[in-house]
Amino acid sequence: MDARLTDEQQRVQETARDFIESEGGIELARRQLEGENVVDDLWNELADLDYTAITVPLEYGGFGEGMVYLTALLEVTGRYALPGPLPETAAIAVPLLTELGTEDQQSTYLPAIADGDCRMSVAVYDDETESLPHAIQMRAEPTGSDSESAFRLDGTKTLVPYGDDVDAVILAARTRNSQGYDGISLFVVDTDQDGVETQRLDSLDWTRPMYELTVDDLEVGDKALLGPVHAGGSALQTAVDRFTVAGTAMLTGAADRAVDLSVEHGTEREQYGHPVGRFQAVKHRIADMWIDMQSARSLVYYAAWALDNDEPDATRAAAATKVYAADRLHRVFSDDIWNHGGMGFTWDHDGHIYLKQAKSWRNFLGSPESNRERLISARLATESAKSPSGES
Amino acid sequence: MDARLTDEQQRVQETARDFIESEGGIELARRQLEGENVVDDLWNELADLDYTAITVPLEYGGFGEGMVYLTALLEVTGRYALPGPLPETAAIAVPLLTELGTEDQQSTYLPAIADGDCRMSVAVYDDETESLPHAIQMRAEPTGSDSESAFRLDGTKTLVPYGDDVDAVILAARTRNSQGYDGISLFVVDTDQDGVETQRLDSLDWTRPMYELTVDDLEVGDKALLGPVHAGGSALQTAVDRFTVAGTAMLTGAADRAVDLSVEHGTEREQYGHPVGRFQAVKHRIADMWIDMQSARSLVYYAAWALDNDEPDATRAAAATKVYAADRLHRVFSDDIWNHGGMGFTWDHDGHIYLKQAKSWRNFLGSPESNRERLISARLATESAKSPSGES
Amino acid sequence: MDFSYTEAQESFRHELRDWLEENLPDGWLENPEIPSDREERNAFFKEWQQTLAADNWAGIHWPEAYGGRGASLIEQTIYREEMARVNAPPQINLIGVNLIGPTLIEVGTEEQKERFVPNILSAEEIWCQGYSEPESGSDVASLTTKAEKDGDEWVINGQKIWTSYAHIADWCFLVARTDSSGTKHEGLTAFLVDMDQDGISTEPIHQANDDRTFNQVYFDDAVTTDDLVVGEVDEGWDVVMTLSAFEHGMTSIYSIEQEYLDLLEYCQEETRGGTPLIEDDNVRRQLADLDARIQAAKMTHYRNVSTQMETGTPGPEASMDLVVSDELRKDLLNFAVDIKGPAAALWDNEHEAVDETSGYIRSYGSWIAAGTGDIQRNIIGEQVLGLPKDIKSKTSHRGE
Amino acid sequence: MDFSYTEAQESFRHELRDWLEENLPDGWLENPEIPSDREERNAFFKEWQQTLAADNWAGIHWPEAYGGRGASLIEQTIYREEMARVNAPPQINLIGVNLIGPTLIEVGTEEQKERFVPNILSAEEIWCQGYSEPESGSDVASLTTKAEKDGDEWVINGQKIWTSYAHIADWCFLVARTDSSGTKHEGLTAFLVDMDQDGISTEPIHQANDDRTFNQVYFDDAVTTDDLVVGEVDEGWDVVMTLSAFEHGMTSIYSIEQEYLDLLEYCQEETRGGTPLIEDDNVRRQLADLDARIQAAKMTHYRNVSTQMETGTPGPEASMDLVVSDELRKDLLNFAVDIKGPAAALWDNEHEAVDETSGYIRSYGSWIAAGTGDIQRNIIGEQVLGLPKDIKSKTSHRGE
Repeated sequence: MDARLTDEQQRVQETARDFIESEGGIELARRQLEGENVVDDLWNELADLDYTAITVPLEYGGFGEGMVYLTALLEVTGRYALPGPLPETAAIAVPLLTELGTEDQQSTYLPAIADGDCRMSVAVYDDETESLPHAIQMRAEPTGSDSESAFRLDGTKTLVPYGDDVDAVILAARTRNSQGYDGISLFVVDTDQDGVETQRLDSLDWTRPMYELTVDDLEVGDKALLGPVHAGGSALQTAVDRFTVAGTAMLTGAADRAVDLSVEHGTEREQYGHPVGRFQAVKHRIADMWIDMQSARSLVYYAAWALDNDEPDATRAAAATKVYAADRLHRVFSDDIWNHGGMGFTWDHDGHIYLKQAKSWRNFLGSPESNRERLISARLATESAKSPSGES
Repeated sequence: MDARLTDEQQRVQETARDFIESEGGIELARRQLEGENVVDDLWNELADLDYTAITVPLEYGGFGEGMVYLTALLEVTGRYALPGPLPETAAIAVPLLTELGTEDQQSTYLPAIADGDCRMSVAVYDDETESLPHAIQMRAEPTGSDSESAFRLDGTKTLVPYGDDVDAVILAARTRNSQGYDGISLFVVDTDQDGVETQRLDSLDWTRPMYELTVDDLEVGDKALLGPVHAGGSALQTAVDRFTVAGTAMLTGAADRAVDLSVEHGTEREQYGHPVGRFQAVKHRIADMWIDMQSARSLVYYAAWALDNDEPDATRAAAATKVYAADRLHRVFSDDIWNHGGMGFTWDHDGHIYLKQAKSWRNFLGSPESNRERLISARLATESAKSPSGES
Repeated sequence: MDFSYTEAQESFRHELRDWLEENLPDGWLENPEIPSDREERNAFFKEWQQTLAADNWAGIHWPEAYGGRGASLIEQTIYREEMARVNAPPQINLIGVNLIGPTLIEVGTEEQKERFVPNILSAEEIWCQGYSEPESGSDVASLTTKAEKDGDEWVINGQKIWTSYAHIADWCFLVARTDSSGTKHEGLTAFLVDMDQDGISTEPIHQANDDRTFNQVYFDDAVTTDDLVVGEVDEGWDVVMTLSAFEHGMTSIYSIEQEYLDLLEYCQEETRGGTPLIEDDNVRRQLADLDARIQAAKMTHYRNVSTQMETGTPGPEASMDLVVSDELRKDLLNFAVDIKGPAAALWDNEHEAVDETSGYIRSYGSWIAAGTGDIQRNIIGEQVLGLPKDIKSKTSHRGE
Repeated sequence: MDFSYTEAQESFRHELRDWLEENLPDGWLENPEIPSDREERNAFFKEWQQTLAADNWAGIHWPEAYGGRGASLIEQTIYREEMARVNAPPQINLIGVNLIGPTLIEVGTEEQKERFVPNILSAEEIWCQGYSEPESGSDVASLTTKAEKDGDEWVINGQKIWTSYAHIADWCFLVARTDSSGTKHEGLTAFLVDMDQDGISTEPIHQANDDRTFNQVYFDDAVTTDDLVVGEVDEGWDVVMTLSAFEHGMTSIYSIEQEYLDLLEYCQEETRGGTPLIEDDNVRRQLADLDARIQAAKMTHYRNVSTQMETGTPGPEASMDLVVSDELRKDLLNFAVDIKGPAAALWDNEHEAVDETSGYIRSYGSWIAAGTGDIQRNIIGEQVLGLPKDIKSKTSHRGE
């Protein structure tokens, strides 16, 4: 057992950090939120550094690594609020394609993703006020003779991250009259085809733009169907677990920097003749920020490893990251703003970037409440599985 | 409008404080928890000071005052964790007798209470793990011809405060097959009669002993029935509201003293060459204790006044006292212990007396959860009552 | 103890309520819309303030002689409550009405009173307040902006920050250092400074909520004159204290309560999975907690007003107001954003009860503007409870 | 990163598990009962420790030469986990096994090692630790108990407090002041002191939970000898630091996790209004929160152990352990009492998952014994994050 990043994983982090800092660090996010689109150029560089290939299987030109490597990287990108659909592509799309894709689908998308030529996102919400799986309402009507070879998609998905910056989306639709996770099928939909249009929404976090994606009576063949018909719900849930851990990893990186910013301020800023970090109110608040950040990191490490190794408690571990982090990392960012006094509330201080990111992420693909329920159900299931097997 | 205690109400507090301090202050509670019974002697003195008569109507030798006067007094008794069934007698029994009692019942009990010759308590729980009204299960079987003139009570009530120190209890039983507040009837049961026995329980808060009270096939006539048959539930709920406010008042007084103890310690105790109250961690914690205590006090003032004046939001105001205070005053007592370091954890420091009292009170006659529900239901009812009447 | 209002107070309430119904901007109650264009917005606010002033509703606590109503504290409480109830537009000359006017009436010269006071309520001259500086933070007394005497003029150099309304203000109530030889509370002087001069420039601060309501103000050989000194030269700290006494009572609890009631309505109307939000256990629980906290804050405010009625100054409970109401608003808006569901990731307020998302970010501003809870807790600990002073407390801060 | 165990580690776990099954007191797994009589209880604990020691399970981290197993940190982790899983009885010579033994092995003289170490694991001699004093609080270095040299003896006068096991201890590891001329960290000396002498008396402290596990110890011309000085005279602070390094890793997270699992079982079995507690929304929510916090603490502990495996010392994350686990246990037990319903007003544990009510009160003791969260947060702020030192920090505290 070694619960830390390996030397190699740490090197991935160092390289990523050096690269992003050489590109301007959080200035990239700032350029994005001022209206520039930095995603295209940035993505090419990420691809040059092989980051887009991390989770792609070896046979498709990737590194065949899993969540452990990916979250190690995402901690660093999160530190700088780096724009781009990296978690969507690497934590959701690639594993889904790897697990469920036909050979044809895999060879179409995976090498392209590894090379940086294909970015992907997710289109699940038909209604931005509802939670999963209720928010999935779009129908995929079978149009072929065997009812599984062709479908017609019609409707508008909302809250599609980077909708206009990606080449394809994983789209969830219902192929049966159902409300739960049953009857959901997943599709890979190229966004550059006729009948697919995107429209920018005004997102809270301007570094991560959100789009509406309209499919207008789009006929898709079985090349688009990802995995078994009607039965995509369970794979979607696992994909959401991966995204949950990926998101917590990014926010942990952001929280790590928020602690650094507060420490720097507490050491340099003087008030009443003393550096403000000398006052216990500030000092202890920063200590608590650090504790929460380290705790979130510990949860991410284990959840990533558990997902990669199909551990029986992987679902619980993934849900725990959001249960723990949703309020606590939000508080870390709030407290960093507090520590900075008036300057904390300015556009120039990076605090608001992290705060908005944390708030946007909170209910996206799973609220803390739904993760609490997922956690405790998973816990009860593993405990009851344990009891009869003779373990006391 | 004047949201403060009147001069007269303040005088009541000063007199009570002087009296209790002259009797040893919290030493009275300490004698009680060491096993002595100080209730008998103390009650006589409380009666001499007319405290037992405060809520008794004028025509029965009392002062005809309500919750405002009573809570002003209870804040002081709570400050010293004063033993005795004062809230049970004055906040529950007297108003119930005044509102529902027959002339016979009133003249039997009320003058005796005013004079200090009768103490009362409440016997509602048949099951100490269940909440109201579910915890009320004892049947009162009609035995008379008209089914309302005589009843047979049989069973054991638990969590009866001061069960062995009182002359009568208000007992809740079911006269119908029901589960909710419907079908509950209230009885006044003298405890010194054959067929009634008490047995001491090991209470968490030793200053307020708890008893089981067994009624063994006891026949009671219509002199015992308090208020309408089957329909005692609503009066019981109002009585519980009064007790809720009375309890918060007592804990507010205790919290006031906990703040004082922490301030004293923070001023006198030195660590690392400074009085500990100089450190912001301690100072701010005490400031927060004070804020919570003052907030609880504000809620008590209004709720007491609203109950006395049958304000439409009286129920909400009463529930709000427990919703606010249950966790926050508990934290005040916890933090006082924390502030005192090792000494805080000793039997000699008064902190544990308050902490145990707060914990005992938390779920007794209404949990914070049930009060949240009561609060929000009441709020929704008053808001929907407002809207159609033309007020915008 | 008596929480009821007298008949006279009730009729004051109804007079105001009737007046509002008649005089609020057209359609305000149905759809309270403020022009988004900056110029138009300022004109809109100015007109609203003139409407208020015309019927003596702009500064009801002012003496009648100056266009007020000499309103009692209870009437002021009723006023705040009613204004919050209809979510009335804010007064653009808020600082002039609440702080500068009362201060001048109390410590200004006759000439200053005659010249300035009449133009405040009607917003003919808009005021800002030059206190904070980039390096002084909440330690106002440590300010370094200098005013040097030159004949009967004073020449001002330095920089102020967090100055609300500076970009539209006609006059500034400025505190500057006129003598650096003593302790930091000594040698300060209060001035009235004409904002319309070359020596003054303002620059809006880009805030976290993408708004720009605060400013930096640069004084570069700006001038004012001897007759515009308020109080005594080098005795400005006394004037600061006089003014800060008027800050009490500017409670936001009524608008918080109104936001809560709007949120309650929203929870009854909005559904999730076909069920109204209000039927969700967790939503109910959190609403109940907020409700209790709001009631506690409101009743504490009442107690405080009652004390002030008797003694002239608010009780120590007043120190609680900022800590409690800022944290309450932040938690309320935080919750309001959370219950939007995934739509919390959007700025738009289609799914909002009021204006949660931007209000939520904005709440960090007022939370910090109040000097942060740390300072309030120091004040409570040291001044109310008498705990030993911090290492810093040889120096000082606002309110000390 | 790898959270799995090697085969050797798994077989270590199974060896221990099998041993426990065979050797735990009769009926322990079904009904873990500890004698309520004090004498009987001590005998029970002593016997248990001897059972452990007989098969080298008492101090597995000790060198094999001294009756340990030279266990790796991972094995120690497995050991703690397994002991918590069966809720094994505590070791009565906990302080000797975890602190005094390892310290003597590291810095004791050969004579001291020979004389004392062999009697520790088997609890033949029970140890206590004389650090805290009534006036020193968490500032251990400010202690004033004096030891004065008299020939080859030392005469000790003073008072210690919060001394666990003092009433049954045979020996005390005492730190006393031997020179008052320097700073407070100078002039301290560590002694081994025979508790069986007239000059020493102990008095139990009556605790808030009505228990008496801590003591005051009075030294009134107590004596010890030159050969029982540990380390150098006047250099006791170094010995204190050596010993305190062994305090790390005494995590309580495994027993907290076990209490949580017991609570989970309770919530599945207990009903309210006919419905199992586990089906209550609020109960589920709170359990989920506790679950996530426990996992976070446990995984942080793993990281910490991993760092220590490599570097020999725990990472800075170790400072978190006390803050996090004490608050976690307090919240867990608080919740466990709350869900008892009105029965929370009773001491009896008929309705309890484990022993919540008294555990809940007791948790305040360990919370405070850890030196309170304030000091841990100072350590994190100053030593881990490098924030400016407090006014006090010219002085010192344990762990500094």
